[in-house]
Amino acid sequence: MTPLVTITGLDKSFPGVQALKKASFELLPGEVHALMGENGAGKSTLMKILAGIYQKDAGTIRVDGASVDIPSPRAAQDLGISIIHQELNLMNDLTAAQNIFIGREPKRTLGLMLDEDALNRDAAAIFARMNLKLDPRREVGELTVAMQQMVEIAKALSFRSKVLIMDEPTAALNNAETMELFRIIRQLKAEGVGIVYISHKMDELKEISDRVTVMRDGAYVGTLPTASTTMDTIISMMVGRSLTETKEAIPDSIGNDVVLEVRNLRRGHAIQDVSFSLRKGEILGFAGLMGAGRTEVARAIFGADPLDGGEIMVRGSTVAIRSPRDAVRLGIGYLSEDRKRFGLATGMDVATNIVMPCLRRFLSLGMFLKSREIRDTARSYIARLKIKTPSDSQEVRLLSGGNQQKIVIAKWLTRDCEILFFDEPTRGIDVGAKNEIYKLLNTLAAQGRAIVMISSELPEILRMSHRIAVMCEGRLTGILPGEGTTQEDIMRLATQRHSTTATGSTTSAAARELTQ
Amino acid sequence: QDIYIPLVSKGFQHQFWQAVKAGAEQAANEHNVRITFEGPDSETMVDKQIDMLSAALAKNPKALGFAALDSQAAIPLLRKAQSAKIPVVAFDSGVDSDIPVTTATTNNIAAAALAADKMAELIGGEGDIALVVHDQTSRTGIDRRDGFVNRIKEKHPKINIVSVQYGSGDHLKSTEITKSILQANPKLKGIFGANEGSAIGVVNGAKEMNRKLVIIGYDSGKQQKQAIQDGLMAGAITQNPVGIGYKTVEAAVKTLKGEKVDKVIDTGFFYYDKSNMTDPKIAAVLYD
Amino acid sequence: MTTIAQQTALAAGKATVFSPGAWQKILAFASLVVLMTVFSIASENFLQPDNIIGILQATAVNGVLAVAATFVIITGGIDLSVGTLMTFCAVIAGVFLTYWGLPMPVGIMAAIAAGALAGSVSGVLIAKMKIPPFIATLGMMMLLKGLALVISGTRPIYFNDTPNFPVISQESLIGEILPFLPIPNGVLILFVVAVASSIVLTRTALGRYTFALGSNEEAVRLSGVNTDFWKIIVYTVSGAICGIAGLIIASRLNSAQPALGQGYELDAIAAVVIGGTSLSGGRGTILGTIIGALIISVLTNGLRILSVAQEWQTVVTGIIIILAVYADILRRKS
Amino acid sequence: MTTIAQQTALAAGKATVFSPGAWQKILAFASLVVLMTVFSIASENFLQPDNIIGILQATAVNGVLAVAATFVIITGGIDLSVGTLMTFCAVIAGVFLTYWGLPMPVGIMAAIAAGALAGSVSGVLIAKMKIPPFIATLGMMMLLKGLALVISGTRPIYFNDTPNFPVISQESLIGEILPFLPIPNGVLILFVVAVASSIVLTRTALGRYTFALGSNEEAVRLSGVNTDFWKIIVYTVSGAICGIAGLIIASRLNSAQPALGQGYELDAIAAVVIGGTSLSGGRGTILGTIIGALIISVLTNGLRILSVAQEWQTVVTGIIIILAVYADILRRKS
Ligand SMILES: Nc1ncnc2c1ncn2[C@@H]1O[C@H](COP(=O)(O)OP(=O)(O)OP(=O)(O)O)[C@@H](O)[C@H]1O
Ligand SMILES: Nc1ncnc2c1ncn2[C@@H]1O[C@H](COP(=O)(O)OP(=O)(O)OP(=O)(O)O)[C@@H](O)[C@H]1O
Ligand SMILES: [Mg+2]
Ligand SMILES: [Mg+2]
Repeated sequence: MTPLVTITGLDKSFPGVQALKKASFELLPGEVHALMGENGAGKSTLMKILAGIYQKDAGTIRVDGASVDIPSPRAAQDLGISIIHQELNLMNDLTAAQNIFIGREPKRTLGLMLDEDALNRDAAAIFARMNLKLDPRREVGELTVAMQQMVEIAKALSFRSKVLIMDEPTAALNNAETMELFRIIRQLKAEGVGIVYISHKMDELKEISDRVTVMRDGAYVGTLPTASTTMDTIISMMVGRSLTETKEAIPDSIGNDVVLEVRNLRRGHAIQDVSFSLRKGEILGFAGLMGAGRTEVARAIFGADPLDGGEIMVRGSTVAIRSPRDAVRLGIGYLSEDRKRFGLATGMDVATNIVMPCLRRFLSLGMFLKSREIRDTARSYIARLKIKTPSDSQEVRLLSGGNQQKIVIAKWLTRDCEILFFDEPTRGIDVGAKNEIYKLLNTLAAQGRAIVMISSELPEILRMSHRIAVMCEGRLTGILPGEGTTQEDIMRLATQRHSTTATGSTTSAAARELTQ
Repeated sequence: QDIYIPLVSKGFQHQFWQAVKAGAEQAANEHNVRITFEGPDSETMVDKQIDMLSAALAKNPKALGFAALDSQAAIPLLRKAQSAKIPVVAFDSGVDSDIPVTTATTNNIAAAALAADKMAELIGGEGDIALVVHDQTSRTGIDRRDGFVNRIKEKHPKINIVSVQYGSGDHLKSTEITKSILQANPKLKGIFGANEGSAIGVVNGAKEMNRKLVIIGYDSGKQQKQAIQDGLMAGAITQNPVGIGYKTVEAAVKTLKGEKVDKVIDTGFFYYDKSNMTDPKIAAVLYD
Repeated sequence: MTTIAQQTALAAGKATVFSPGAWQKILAFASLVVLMTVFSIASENFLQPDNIIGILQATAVNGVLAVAATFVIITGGIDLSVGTLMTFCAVIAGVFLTYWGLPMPVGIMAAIAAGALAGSVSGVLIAKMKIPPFIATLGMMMLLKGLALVISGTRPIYFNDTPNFPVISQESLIGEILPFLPIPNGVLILFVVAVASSIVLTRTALGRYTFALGSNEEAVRLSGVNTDFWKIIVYTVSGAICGIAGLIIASRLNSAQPALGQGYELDAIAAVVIGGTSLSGGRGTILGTIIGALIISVLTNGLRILSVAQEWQTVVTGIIIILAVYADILRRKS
Repeated sequence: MTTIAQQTALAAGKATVFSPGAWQKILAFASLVVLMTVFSIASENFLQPDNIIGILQATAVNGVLAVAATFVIITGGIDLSVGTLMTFCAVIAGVFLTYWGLPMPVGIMAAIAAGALAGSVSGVLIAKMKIPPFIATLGMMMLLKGLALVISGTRPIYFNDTPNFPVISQESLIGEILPFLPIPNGVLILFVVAVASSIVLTRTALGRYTFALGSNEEAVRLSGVNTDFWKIIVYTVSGAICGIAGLIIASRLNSAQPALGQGYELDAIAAVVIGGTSLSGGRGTILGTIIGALIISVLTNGLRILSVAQEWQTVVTGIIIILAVYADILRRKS
């Protein structure tokens, strides 16, 4: 069988970084080939070269055995290669359907007028194939990150390519959508499409991939069949050593002071009567399906969005939080799930971003920046979180996705808040770094910080949480203990729909599918 | 030997200034000197004119022609010219200083007053009139407005000035202004347009509103002459822009030759209408 | 679920030219209605048919220029050259008709072609040479201003040899058919240009790419669309529309005035932004732009009719423009 | 690895005011050097000390306005009111000094305070009322233009009762100490304003927030920063700097000219953009702005010195501005 794609000896450097060093890769028809590596290993860069977005410095790319040049995204499309980007690349002001078919709009009337009906019909058909409930006429800017990701996937599917590159497609997705995606992947695979699958969620590998290629520092490490390889082997190939995963014993924090208490929080449909409390030294996991309202709750408490009603008490006294500034002053920090939009000034350098929430601390005479201290602080976090960057003055937009995420974390660590909301903190972060972040969270909790961790990865929730709050359709449907809770327990609460009043069978079916 | 005389004027694009330029060029040809002619885009740009004057002085001119937008602002540079022994000839409106050897000018105030008298005569000494002026703050704008308004107040008490509006000499803007004035004043008898663009705007506005009224313009130009010919405009004041330009250069050349020139060269102004337009004396001071 | 229905209604409103959604939008521009009401009460002369037609006619030039600017602004660009480009095209018409004595249709085509050409030059500077739109069009503004003066010999060009020329904007085709509605042709042209542009923006590929470019150019490029090409087309179309504005103003003044035009870009851009189009690109409507242009004309006309002193006119205009936009922001919030 | 060293050097250059990196940057603006060389060769009058001082003096007002606009543009905003605000402040100085006969320092403080106040009003409109900067400052431009006329009674106010007033921009403090360097005080003020602004932008919290607002305002807000407050401060500082420009121009003309000012915003913004500051915010330098302002002055002056016909001056200026920016784009690419 001729490989669909063969890449050999690919080099690529950016100012200050050699992203790829003699990288190679091979993709067969009808296979799902996982591409693994730490953050900044060069996975996205390799795939962007294949998709015509970057130009290679050296090396060869063969498609169907013939050596090719891929000077533009169009050229890649013509070769039958399409890509789902790691970072969302959508036109927010356009509708979902318009985004999917941009550049390939169906026409009518002498080929002049757009056929909007056909456009929406075609998009609806793709959504139907994906079992996705989404009006193709919705403006993309109004959708949640997860929905936007689904639109990206729909767009890639619409090309009907023979090579489909998926760069962390599930980073923003929940189990339900992930399962749906896998179903589609299997279908495509059966049609002979070759799929490159990049992910940092290790458990997905076993489930979906046939072979794994591991990269480290821009170079090729090896290719192995997934079925016959253990996770530990892959991880040690990635990070150059083996990692041990252990769930730490849950500390007894029942006697600790309550630092944050929320009562009857309300806002429209998104938040309905949410009450919970958070203790010193506790990690409270927030689980739920996509759109359950976890982000909304966090943003509302943080003062980013206005509230209709409810009471927030910090350290026992009722407080009015009208803006993020009020929240930060009360010692509350919030790491957004959408780093590009809400987390980072991507055009500014690493150091500036890291000290942004506490610039005040780095001022002399209340005005002048203490640049040396800023740089020292930034460097200490770069070292501590192993952020891969040429220097602290590199612009954040030039870093790999995972490293950008680490900068958001560093930002709030410098601020040293007593109450921290982590919204999908490990989104797009590699296994090694994930472990580091878990350790960090545990250390923070041990130091007496109170942490809310919103996550869509159930294993992560189960591993980290001292208690688990579950949301569904804007309501808090229950709080479970960290010890002894199973994925099924969580899913039961997460699907306790108000509207459909849980007709037992559908709920449990959904739960079964979601937990696998 | 090359004698270079820059003229720094108040404007450049308007037909009035183009006519001044033409006169200056004519004199330059006759006396075999080289001139340049420059002016800012609008008569409010006092500092831009100062920069032009400064650049003109940097070119080591033999003499200088200058129409000041604000005479005070230019005094330091004029002093510099004086100490470099560069004679300065003021033109259009004068420079309030004894530095210029002479001033080639017409009296805008008296000219506008003549327009006021003509207006009074044509509307029968009473009724509502209005003014469309090109600029609220520039010397020419103020002089023409005040010359007209004061004369009406002094000599024609039964005439009521209902509105004075400013249109930057922009034809289109002046048209719209005229239309709103006419709309607001159904009994309006006459409008004075204080420069070419304003006058044409008044004619256009009256035409578009289909209103008969006495229009008195200022300056000339093809369209204004046509309007007078067609009876749309009663008449207009003209200065002698070509003469101003000509006399400015001529005075500069004379001074350079050591000849004495009068302190003021009055280039005069005229009221022209259908009856005297073809009079050679008048035709000579009109431009297209 | 109700929200999806609402969304659909909204999307539908956006996609059609004068659907009920669009009418709702007109009403939504309360500022215009409020302004007109206030002026009608303050002066009986305001609501006269003559004056309303005068206001419409005064909107024609700025309206067409604003439509041209809308295209560019939706792509996230800006066009400072609309005013002087208009003048340049008027001068070109003058050269063809008066200096060379060619027939009127040739002059009209020449003016529009000159506009398209100049627009495409801006487009190439911006798309290919990556010069920021502000600078590229600032340069073009100066270039065209100078060229208009050079070509015309710094003299107005009159259209006396083309007796039909004033018909373009002054006479009334509608008035001939419906004598009680003597809307001048200039206004008719504005209407046609607006409707055509609205269709282009909402129903054609060009329109789609115009919005897409302003929304996320990189994403469009990564989708395999030739963004440079479409950007050039947008500027070309915008330039051609400026050519139409040049014809309207030349016909109205029965002359090409080479010195006029600078400063008109600000009014045009203001109309676009008052009409709700965002300067950062990606959203905007022609209907909004027209309403923006009308707000400016009504305001100017009303204050003049009330004989407010000119310096106060400026003050009041500044305040009302801010209030009008603020009212719109409040409305959209609620 | 060498590239990393370069990166660091560059970053260091960014952070210091006149470090070697900065000098490198001046040289990098080849356009200015090329322009000056060409003009020096073309005319012996160009490089005369008097003319160079004339160029610097012509840069003073636009340079200070451009510095004011730089602050706002780095936040991703735009300020159309700089020119009329300058005039407004000049008129305020006139009222204090001539109409009320107060001592000169009071007049100076009043002008700067008036600028800061007007700037803060723009800031509030933009930050609190969420009015787009284009509209807010367009409204302010008109408002201030009208107010300047109203307050002054549409007449220039002369400073004849304040004999020292011309000292502000005309005489030369440097020339008194170093007689061979008679740089007028206006230019000295520009230098001081530029250095101070550069320090504010690169070394203070205000500067950091200015850049951050332009880079991603929402992310800054979610970092707990009071973005509204800082935005208002930026506009206030910008307004105060316009007040300084007002004093320079009033002193140069020894009068407050109430009708002057409109159109100056375009020159100021052009200087900023030519200097490499992006209109979409987040990046820019004061040094670039000053070089941009110098390019404009040198070009204007050089073409005048060469006695190029005025209509052609406009054409050439347009072309060279585009080329200068293009050269800079090419340089940065390589
Ligand atoms: N445009 C760019 N300019 C400069 N450096 C870049 C650019 N794009 C990527 N890099 C650098 O190249 C390296 C590889 O980045 P890449 O995005 O390919 O990593 P990745 O393996 O996809 O990581 P992640 O898992 O975090 O997404 C990183 O060090 C990154 O900082
Ligand atoms: N920008 C937005 N515009 C409109 N609706 C929104 C927006 N953001 C969220 N929503 C809606 O608010 C509800 C809660 O969404 P939220 O993002 O808080 O969910 P979540 O539990 O954090 O899920 P996830 O982050 O996994 O998608 C959903 O119904 C979602 O559609
Ligand atoms: Mg990546
Ligand atoms: Mg969320």
